[in-house]
Amino acid sequence: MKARIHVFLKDGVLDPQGEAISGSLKHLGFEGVGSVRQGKLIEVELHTADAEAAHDQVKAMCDKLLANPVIENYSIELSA
Amino acid sequence: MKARIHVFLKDGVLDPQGEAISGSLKHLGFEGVGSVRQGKLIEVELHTADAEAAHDQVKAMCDKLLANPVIENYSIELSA
Amino acid sequence: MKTAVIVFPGSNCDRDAAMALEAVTGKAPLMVWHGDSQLPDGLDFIMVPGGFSYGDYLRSGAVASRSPVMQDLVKKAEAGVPVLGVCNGFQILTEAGLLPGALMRNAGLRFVCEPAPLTIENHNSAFTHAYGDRKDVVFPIAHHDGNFFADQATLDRIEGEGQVILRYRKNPNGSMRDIAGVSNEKGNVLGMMPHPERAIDAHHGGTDGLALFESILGGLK
Amino acid sequence: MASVDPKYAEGIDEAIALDHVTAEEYEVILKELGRAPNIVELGIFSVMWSEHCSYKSSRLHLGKFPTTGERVVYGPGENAGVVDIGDNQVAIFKMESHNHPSYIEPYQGAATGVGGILRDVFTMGARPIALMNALRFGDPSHPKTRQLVSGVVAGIGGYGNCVGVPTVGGETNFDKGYNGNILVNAMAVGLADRDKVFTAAAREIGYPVLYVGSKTGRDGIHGATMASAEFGEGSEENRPTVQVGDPFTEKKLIEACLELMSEDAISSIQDMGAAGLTSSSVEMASSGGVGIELNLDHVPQRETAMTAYEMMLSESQERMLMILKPGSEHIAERIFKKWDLDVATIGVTTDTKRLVLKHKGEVVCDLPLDPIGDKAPKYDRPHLPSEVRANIDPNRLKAPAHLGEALYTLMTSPDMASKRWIWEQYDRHVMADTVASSQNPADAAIVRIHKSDKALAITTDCTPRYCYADPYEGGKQAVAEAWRNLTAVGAEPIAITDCLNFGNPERPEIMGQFVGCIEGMAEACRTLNFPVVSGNVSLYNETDGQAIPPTPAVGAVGLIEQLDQRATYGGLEAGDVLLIIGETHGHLGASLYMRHVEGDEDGSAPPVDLAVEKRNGDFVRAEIKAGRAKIVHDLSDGGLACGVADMALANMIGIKLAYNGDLPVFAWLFGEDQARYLIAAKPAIAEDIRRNAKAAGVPVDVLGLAGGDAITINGGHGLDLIRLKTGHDGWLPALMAGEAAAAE
Ligand SMILES: Nc1ncnc2c1ncn2[C@@H]1O[C@H](COP(=O)(O)OP(=O)(O)O)[C@@H](O)[C@H]1O
Ligand SMILES: [Mg+2]
Repeated sequence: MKARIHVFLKDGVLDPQGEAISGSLKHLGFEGVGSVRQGKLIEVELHTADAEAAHDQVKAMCDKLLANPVIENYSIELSA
Repeated sequence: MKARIHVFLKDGVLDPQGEAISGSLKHLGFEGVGSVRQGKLIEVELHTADAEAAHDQVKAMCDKLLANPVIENYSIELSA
Repeated sequence: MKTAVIVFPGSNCDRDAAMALEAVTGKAPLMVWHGDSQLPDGLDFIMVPGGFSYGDYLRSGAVASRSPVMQDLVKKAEAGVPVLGVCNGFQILTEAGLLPGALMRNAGLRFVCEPAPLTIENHNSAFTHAYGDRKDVVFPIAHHDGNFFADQATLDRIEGEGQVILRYRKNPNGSMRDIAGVSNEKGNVLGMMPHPERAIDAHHGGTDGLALFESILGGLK
Repeated sequence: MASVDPKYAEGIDEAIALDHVTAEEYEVILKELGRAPNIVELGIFSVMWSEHCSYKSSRLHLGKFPTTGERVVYGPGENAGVVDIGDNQVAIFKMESHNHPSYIEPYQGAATGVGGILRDVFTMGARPIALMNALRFGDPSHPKTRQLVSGVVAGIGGYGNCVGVPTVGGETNFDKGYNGNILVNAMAVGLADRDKVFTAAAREIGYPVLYVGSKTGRDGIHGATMASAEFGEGSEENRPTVQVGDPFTEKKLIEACLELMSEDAISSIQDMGAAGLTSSSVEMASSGGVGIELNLDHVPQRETAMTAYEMMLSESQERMLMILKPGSEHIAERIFKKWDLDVATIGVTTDTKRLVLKHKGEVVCDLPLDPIGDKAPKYDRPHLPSEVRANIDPNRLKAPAHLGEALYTLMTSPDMASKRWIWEQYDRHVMADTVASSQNPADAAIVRIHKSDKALAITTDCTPRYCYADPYEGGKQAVAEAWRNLTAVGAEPIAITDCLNFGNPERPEIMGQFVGCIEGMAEACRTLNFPVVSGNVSLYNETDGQAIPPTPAVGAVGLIEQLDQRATYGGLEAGDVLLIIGETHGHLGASLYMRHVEGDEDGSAPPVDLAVEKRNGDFVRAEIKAGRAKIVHDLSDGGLACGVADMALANMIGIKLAYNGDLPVFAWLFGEDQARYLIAAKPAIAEDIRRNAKAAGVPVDVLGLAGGDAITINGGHGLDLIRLKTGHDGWLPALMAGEAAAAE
């Protein structure tokens, strides 16, 4: 299976990268652009077919390594 | 609307981050982990309700700024 | 006295740290490899040096903080052994949960290397008492991820407890409340982005870093 | 002859086209082999005979450089130059270009350039101790310039900062001539014990060949041939796979290699640079006169189903090839495993003088090595000398209304404005031995030799304006300025490395620039006893027929025996007397004054009288060593006035200049005459220096006095220092302000 993990800065944590992107989009002439947030996308290949087990394993990976709970939230998507 | 953009290194382009993460997951005792790739996730708020126009606009943003066509691919998801 | 410097793959201030410790104690520190699961017994001081452990991949300090030697370091720190983390060392100590907050990408999004004017906020700490009542020092900074973040409650708490040890006089990276260095509650663990080990010799352009090492190491003799 | 499976001979016609081998070169290959090469073999010939690897257009002329000297241990021919610095130590250094890749992908192109030059240095057993970078960008207002500046600078910093080698200095020019071809030249300097220098030549037979570092992927196949081709319409779309650098792996590779080098295990070693496995294996075997046989099945691979052709031509980064002493494989394995790096024995040296490659049980290449080197094309390309330009007579120019304003214009121009925005992104202090870097007012960077009182002085220099106006004088000037910059900090100049960046050598006028610059440089090297010990040539820096200005960048290293006998241009105090050493003739041709005030690039380049250069420099150095001259600055771009402004800004102390000679005052201020230095000292000491100069027959004059908060000229034309500082510091940040952080 494949796990797709989205890691985002929590609300209230300043995201200078997102702000810089939003600034340069405006600079490039894109209109109607609201806020921009930048996060991480991590794809992990897993040698298992059991979705539930996979989800638990990936959640543990996020808690132990992939996200920093002081500043980040994450979400997990699994696909075959 | 909201656009969610996934930016990934093209296949065949070295991803040292992904490799470091995969190594660390193994060290932490996670088993059955295959390759890991790290990419960017960018969320852009758009002041438009027209999905087609939004898609074109976001595609232009990716080509001009958000992705580096020499080494990266991207995909776009729109949501209301 | 027995001191140690932890070496991770990608550490690059380990030699500078060793030189500083040797200059102050007269004795070379032990260099401990990250893969070792135990630190030597009887250590009086542990330094986690700067650099780019694991290439700063994922988040700076994240991968290193999960390495075998860190488990033991956390135990020793909790038992009261003084620990100093500089730059990447600071990032590693926060990732390991020994220090509050997190270090994020600089607000200007660029790496910044410059001599940073700092104010010593707490003159009674184990790491600063040798400065007497001197407030202003200059240490070089050189980092990409030095933007200190913590939520307001945490910030208020660490300010109240005297855990904010150093503050920037001209904020170079967006750190909240200009924080450049913080300690744990007990005061035996200090993390700081500026490099005191690059300010111990006249050829560095200043020797303001000496008293920091003298504070912590002199107190141990 | 070993049998080669005929199926590998298919598609040769396409291969010729693909592989950039000319029809004549193909004939030579046929004749040497007595048969058609297969595609792997042809790929090997094509990269080995590319301009980048064979120096086919330049070899003939590079021979003109003096390359020996008392301190030279290894000159050109090794991975880097090696010079003796006493106490059983050597300095090892080289400069290299990464121009084409940096234009296509600025961050990774610049980053991998730094990685490559570091490998050239630690391959020889040196711990890298300093990095420098010489950058040339297009017109600041060109739409691509900002993004190129930000990407290149982030890439250089990203790599150098992470490996933990300080980037201590460099130079940055802007000129529309680089709009389509920027130049990214990086220099690395390392330190080794004299008896522990490693070389590449494989001399022993039956020794194991070891591959270490990163795995091989399909990165940058044909990078070497790309670097030898001109850009044209559409090449931006037709992008080759670019290499991605991994400084973290490089750092581990440095530590692991140095660790292995301290054991008695390595016979010879070579990094895999351009043309990766091909050039490293061919060069190691041919230079030692042996053969080499590799089994490509054992090459660590990052991707599946890689062909022999791809493996041999891949330019994946952070890889090394070494020949081990038999029986030491386990030592290497232990060390590389500890550092979590790939390590594999992939072959053996043989007595056949052939390169034999096996893949999946078949021989996929069996080539005699001698012809690859001996029969490599070497062209004597036609060259046309550049036209000599007339000198500019300052008396025919109109004096500017306000001299202070003219000075302001020059000091806030792209080439003169502060480059802080750039060097602030470089870690200049890691390793804790940096004594002077870009942040200090010194003409050369100064890096202490670890645990000693000695130091190396390092600089990079070239004035493309001069080289364009007059390649020969410009070539001389580049070397002379480097020598002068080392001298101005009190160092004894030792040797240089170079990066010769030019347009298309198939055009006689470009070849004329190339030959002119080399001959000028060689002349300066000879007179100044300043040999060339390493270097690099980058040709075809040309887009749609527009060539870059000739840019022979010089990187130079000198020795400071006693750190307290050095000079900078900080420490100025009010009341200090300013002296000028050397003669001022008001040479305005090809000057910054002409460019920015007259709006005209015309006129001849300032001539360099090498004997005068040597006499003046030797005098200044002696005064520094004697402890009299402590505040010294060389004069170059923008002449005396800009040198004075540099000194005033570095100390935020005004300077009052006085002149009542025969030249128009603006020519006196802004002329770019060579072989000149500024010295500031307390009045009594200044008087001693003046007397000594007179006695030594060295021209000397009193220029003025330090004090106040403005630069004034004959009591007027005041330029306020705070305003000057704001303009000088602010130009580059203002340019870059619109640039967003999308680079990463
Ligand atoms: N690309 C760069 N990287 C690092 N330092 C730079 C760069 N460009 C300019 N500098 C620094 O800016 C200062 C001024 O550069 P330059 O005007 O070229 O000096 P000089 O005329 O004395 O050779 C020097 O300290 C130089 O090292
Ligand atoms: Mg200079």
